[in-house]
Amino acid sequence: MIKHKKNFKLKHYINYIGIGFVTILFSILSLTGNASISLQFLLEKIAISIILAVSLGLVVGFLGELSLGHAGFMCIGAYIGGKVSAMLEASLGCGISNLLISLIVGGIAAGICGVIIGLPALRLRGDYLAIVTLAFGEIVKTIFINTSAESFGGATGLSTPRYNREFLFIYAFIIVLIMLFIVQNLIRSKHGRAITAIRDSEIASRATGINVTRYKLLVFALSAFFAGIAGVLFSFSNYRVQCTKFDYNYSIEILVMVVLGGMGNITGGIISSSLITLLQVKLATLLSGNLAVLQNVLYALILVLIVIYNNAPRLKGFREKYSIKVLFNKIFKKKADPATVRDDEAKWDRVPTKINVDDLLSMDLVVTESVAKPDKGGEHNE
Amino acid sequence: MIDIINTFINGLSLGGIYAMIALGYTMVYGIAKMLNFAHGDIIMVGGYTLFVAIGLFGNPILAIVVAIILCGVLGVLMEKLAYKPLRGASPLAVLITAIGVSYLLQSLSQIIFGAGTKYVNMPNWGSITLGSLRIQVYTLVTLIASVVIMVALSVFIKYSKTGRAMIAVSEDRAASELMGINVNTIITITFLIGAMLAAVASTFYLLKAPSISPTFGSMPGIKAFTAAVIGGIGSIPGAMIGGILLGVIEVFTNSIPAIAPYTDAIEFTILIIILLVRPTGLLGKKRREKV
Amino acid sequence: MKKLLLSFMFLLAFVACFFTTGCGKSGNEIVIGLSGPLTGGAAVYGVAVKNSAEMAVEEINAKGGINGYKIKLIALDDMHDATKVSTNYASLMQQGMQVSLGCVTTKPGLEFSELSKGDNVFFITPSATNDDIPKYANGYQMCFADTRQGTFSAQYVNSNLPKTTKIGILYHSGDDYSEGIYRNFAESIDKGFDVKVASFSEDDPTDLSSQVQLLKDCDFIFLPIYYGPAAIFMTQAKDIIKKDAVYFGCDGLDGIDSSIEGFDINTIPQEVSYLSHFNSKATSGPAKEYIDKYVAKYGAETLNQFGASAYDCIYALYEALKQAAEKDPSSVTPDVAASALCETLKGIFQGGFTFSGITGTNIKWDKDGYVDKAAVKYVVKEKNK
Amino acid sequence: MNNNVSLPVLETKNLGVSFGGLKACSEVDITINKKEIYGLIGPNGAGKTTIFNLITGIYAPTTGEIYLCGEKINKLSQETICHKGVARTFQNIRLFNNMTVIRNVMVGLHNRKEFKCSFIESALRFPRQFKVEKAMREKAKEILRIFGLEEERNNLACNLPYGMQRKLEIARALATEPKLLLLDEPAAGMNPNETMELVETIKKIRDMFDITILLIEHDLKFVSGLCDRVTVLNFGKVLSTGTVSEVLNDPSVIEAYIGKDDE
Repeated sequence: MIKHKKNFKLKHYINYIGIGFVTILFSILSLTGNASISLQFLLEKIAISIILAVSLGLVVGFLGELSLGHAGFMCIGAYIGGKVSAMLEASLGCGISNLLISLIVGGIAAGICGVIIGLPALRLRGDYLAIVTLAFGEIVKTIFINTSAESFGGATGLSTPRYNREFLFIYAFIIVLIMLFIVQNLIRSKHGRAITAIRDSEIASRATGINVTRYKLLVFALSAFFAGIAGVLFSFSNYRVQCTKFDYNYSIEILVMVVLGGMGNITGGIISSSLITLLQVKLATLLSGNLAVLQNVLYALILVLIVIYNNAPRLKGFREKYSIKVLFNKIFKKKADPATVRDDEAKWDRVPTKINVDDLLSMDLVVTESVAKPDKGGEHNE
Repeated sequence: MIDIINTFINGLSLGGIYAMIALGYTMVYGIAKMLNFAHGDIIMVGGYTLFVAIGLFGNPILAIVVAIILCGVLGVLMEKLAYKPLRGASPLAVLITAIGVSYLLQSLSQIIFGAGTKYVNMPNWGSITLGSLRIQVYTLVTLIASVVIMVALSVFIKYSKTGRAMIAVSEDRAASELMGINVNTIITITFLIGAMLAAVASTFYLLKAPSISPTFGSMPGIKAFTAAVIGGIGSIPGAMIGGILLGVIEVFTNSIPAIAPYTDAIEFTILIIILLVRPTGLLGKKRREKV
Repeated sequence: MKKLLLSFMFLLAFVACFFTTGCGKSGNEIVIGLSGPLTGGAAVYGVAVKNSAEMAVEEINAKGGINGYKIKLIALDDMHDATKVSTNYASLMQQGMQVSLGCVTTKPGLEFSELSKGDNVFFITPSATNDDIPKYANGYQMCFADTRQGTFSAQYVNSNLPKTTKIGILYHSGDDYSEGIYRNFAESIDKGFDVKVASFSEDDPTDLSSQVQLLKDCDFIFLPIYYGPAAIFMTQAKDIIKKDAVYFGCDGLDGIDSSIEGFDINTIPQEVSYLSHFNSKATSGPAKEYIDKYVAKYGAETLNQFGASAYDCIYALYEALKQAAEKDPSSVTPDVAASALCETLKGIFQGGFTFSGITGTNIKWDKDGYVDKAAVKYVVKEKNK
Repeated sequence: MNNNVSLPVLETKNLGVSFGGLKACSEVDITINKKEIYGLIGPNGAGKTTIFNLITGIYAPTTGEIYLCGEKINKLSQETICHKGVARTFQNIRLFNNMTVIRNVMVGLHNRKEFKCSFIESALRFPRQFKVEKAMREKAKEILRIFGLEEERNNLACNLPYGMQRKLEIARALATEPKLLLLDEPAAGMNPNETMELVETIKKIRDMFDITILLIEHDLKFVSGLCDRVTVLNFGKVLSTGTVSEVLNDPSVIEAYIGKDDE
């Protein structure tokens, strides 16, 4: 890898550096006994959110399919992984080996379900797929809630061992790093290119020889696998896995993180998932007593305002004048030329956020028959 | 046998309500090209309005009218304030805003009305007996009213100028704009109708089970969305069929104790099966991408 | 660009958050922590508990507090979501929680009982009824545990009803409280009864007509559910279920006549009764005083046994701490660690401590932390003649 | 021209497809030999694009067979047909708009044997990943150079002018190493200069890559300057086949196509 050193760009490694810095900083704080419990809990949650947001980002941002059932995969991971860890607790205790085995089993179980839910994705698009994923999540939830108390705990949830909180968040962040390594390399490679090509035009990618079936299943499986991993971490960070948590509202919450971070933008996903988690925890712990009702109002208002500010076509001029990027460029005297994406290699982790309206949410391609339609710019016969 | 008929009638009336909400979803979807996740919460607002209005006026009919108007206004306001600024932006951005609006409505209603359940004193019409068959009057009313509303809506869309403009906008927004249709007005009208239908649905809900809480609308919202998709989202007769199908299935699974806890799972499994067989729903247009 | 913008906005919020958390433990108050659903679907229970606890704390502070120290109650919102408990708990600990009311609802409560075990924080929950809540030595319940409610109800049925009675049960599947009671009830009633079971799975059911159809021939209908769904069931069943049937519930049914604004129990022709520790229609005694105070302060809408139980929890803690302070004043101060206070309180609760409040008199706790008090059958409404 | 005795690159026999009751095309027999540039002309709605869709596997034919170098391909998936050596462009351009020019071409290179790199190797960043990536980039630049697009390689595809987008689409198709290249109205929307340039480019790539080309075009000047043979379609049926001048003198063609041409 030495020969690539000349191409070293900070941008390539910003995610690793950021997460790595956070991990090391807080690990030191925690191991020297300076991290408060709430900080440790918060970091666990943030790590889980990051894994969820990045893995859902694979499906929504890179493959361009809308999934509203991500919590369902997490649920499977949490239950299967939690069950495994509970069974292993007697022989292995709640240590690193237990954690690893549970992570792998839970992740694979969720990954298999990812393939199963990826199958309809081959036939369905847009909202139809969205509702199937939503339905999948609800089905998983209903099945687990009705299990017997001995198998998966039923209504009161599955009792799982909790990992030592001083270490769990460190492992969680290491998993985040591993996941980023895999996801970013994949997206950067020819396979990632194929996936984004499918998003941009499925028909053209088929015609170019891309095996769309394979890649769709792959992305669904990988995304579900990581969601399952997040679920297993969740089971280790709670004493009980209760499936009421994994309803469609939670899936939507993950989707919010992905969308606010910018579709197909891994760094954005990491930032928005951390900040949303932080915001929620802070709102819940700060607004005690009678003020608690305000937290949802605040959260909802922040959400709506950010989305409108970031996306409203009318505010475009304003955004271009006053956004932080412009400010940043002014300070560092960088030229910003939106037409040219300079240095293709540097942009591997970020594909533009605009996904065609019809590709993602609707299927407007009303076609009567396959006969040719009037030429674009050609001669006009009749 | 009598039980089965009874259950079936109950299912039809629940289905009628689902259909009415699904109509709102499907129209907004077809015309504004967005999933209005806050639609379920309009039902909730309608419920609270009825609660307040019945308390104020005592007259249920007047209260229903007030609720319909208020929900219509809310629908339009929602569209103007939260969705219109995003016209032309990515539909996912609009989806997120809709979710935000939904949270906002829920928490505002908790602030205003408190967390507790409210009970709306809807008129009780009792039941009628046909042989050994006993049917609640509200069931019949719901059934008949929903059929009437659906027919009226279909006629409106098919024959009125506005209705045809709606079809045009849903087929091709840019082209209809060029043809002189005011797309903004059409979208506003769509939201108005959708919200008013939600208010009607809320009335029927309350006739059935007269209690409301801030989260009252979320599950019916999701169920109606499911119904709209089963029928083929964007299709008005599809929403009706989807709604009624879902209602009947729900009531039947609930009436068999062994599978009742799995009601949601069964409904959603049926949805998945239907979509796998017919990828665009029962009555959705089969679309082939043009190459 | 978007992400930077976004991060900027969030960072502002973030920084603001950190500035305001800096408060930590302030001054000389004994801190009682509580986590409950103050928003969302289960908010009515959390709000009732928070209001009542607040009311009790204010009264105690007006009387001069405990051992000369005022009490401070911190109630955080967990939205009935167990995953929010860990951060809430940590935040409470940071704010100096010394003793706790635990969680209002069971699901978060289970998480709370595990978390508090590590730090040995004493808690007495007003309303988390699951049997596992007082699993560890530091956990106590003021309400009846699920199994007990189920068996009490079954005993009542076994000893009071003729074997020819057709029994119906409507429970909320997927809800730990309802399922817990239902299972114990179903196991404990005599085999001779003809039992029909119906269930619903939504938290806020909107239509129970098929369940009504299923249970329409029953004479005695057991409703181990909360009053919200129960009111819907009763309304829908009004003309279908026999007029002389009996609806019988557990403490969740308490509030059916008072807490639903607009609902008139007298429009229901059947008899409605429940087994509980608190009667929200009490016409005399301390319960009546509590009801009057509560209604005057917060309105009747959130008046239910959850609140009453929370009110008693605070007073029980007050009495216990007072006893402890009499023995050793230095053991009850704002500086005492939660763990030390827990040992003190455990000593008192296990040492023959009895308490009389609005949810019962001579309340005792057994060695497992389960409450021992009388369950009384309250008839909310007699059947129409 | 027909002195090559080896198998024809493309042969369709009695090819037809109907949608519902509508016959989009029927009884189409076309034979294209190696290194031929073959034109498909006909009025709008004649079924030209439908034939492209049939060859590339987007539609399954109702009747008839398609052979590619003697191998039957009409039951295969689009991807497999592409792997067998058929690449195409689209009438309404379908580029990967959110990707840069060079990446569009690199997607075309995806399935080439020399750029094989498994999923695991990519995800875990094995050395081969870098080697392959670099080689792909070089190869893509090489292809872009032929079309004069090398300078634009880091632009987003959607930001290119129309003519360049058409060229890029051809470049992407070429990158898949096809035996047969299908061009759907490659000159549509181009000015006369660009069109002449395109004629040269197409001839150049035919010789350079040793491929056979089948194209749809309306511009008869373009067709006569480029195509060795043409087939005229009308209402989904073959009217006439032969060299351009032969076909243009066919009375049925004059009546059906040229006679109605408003130009």
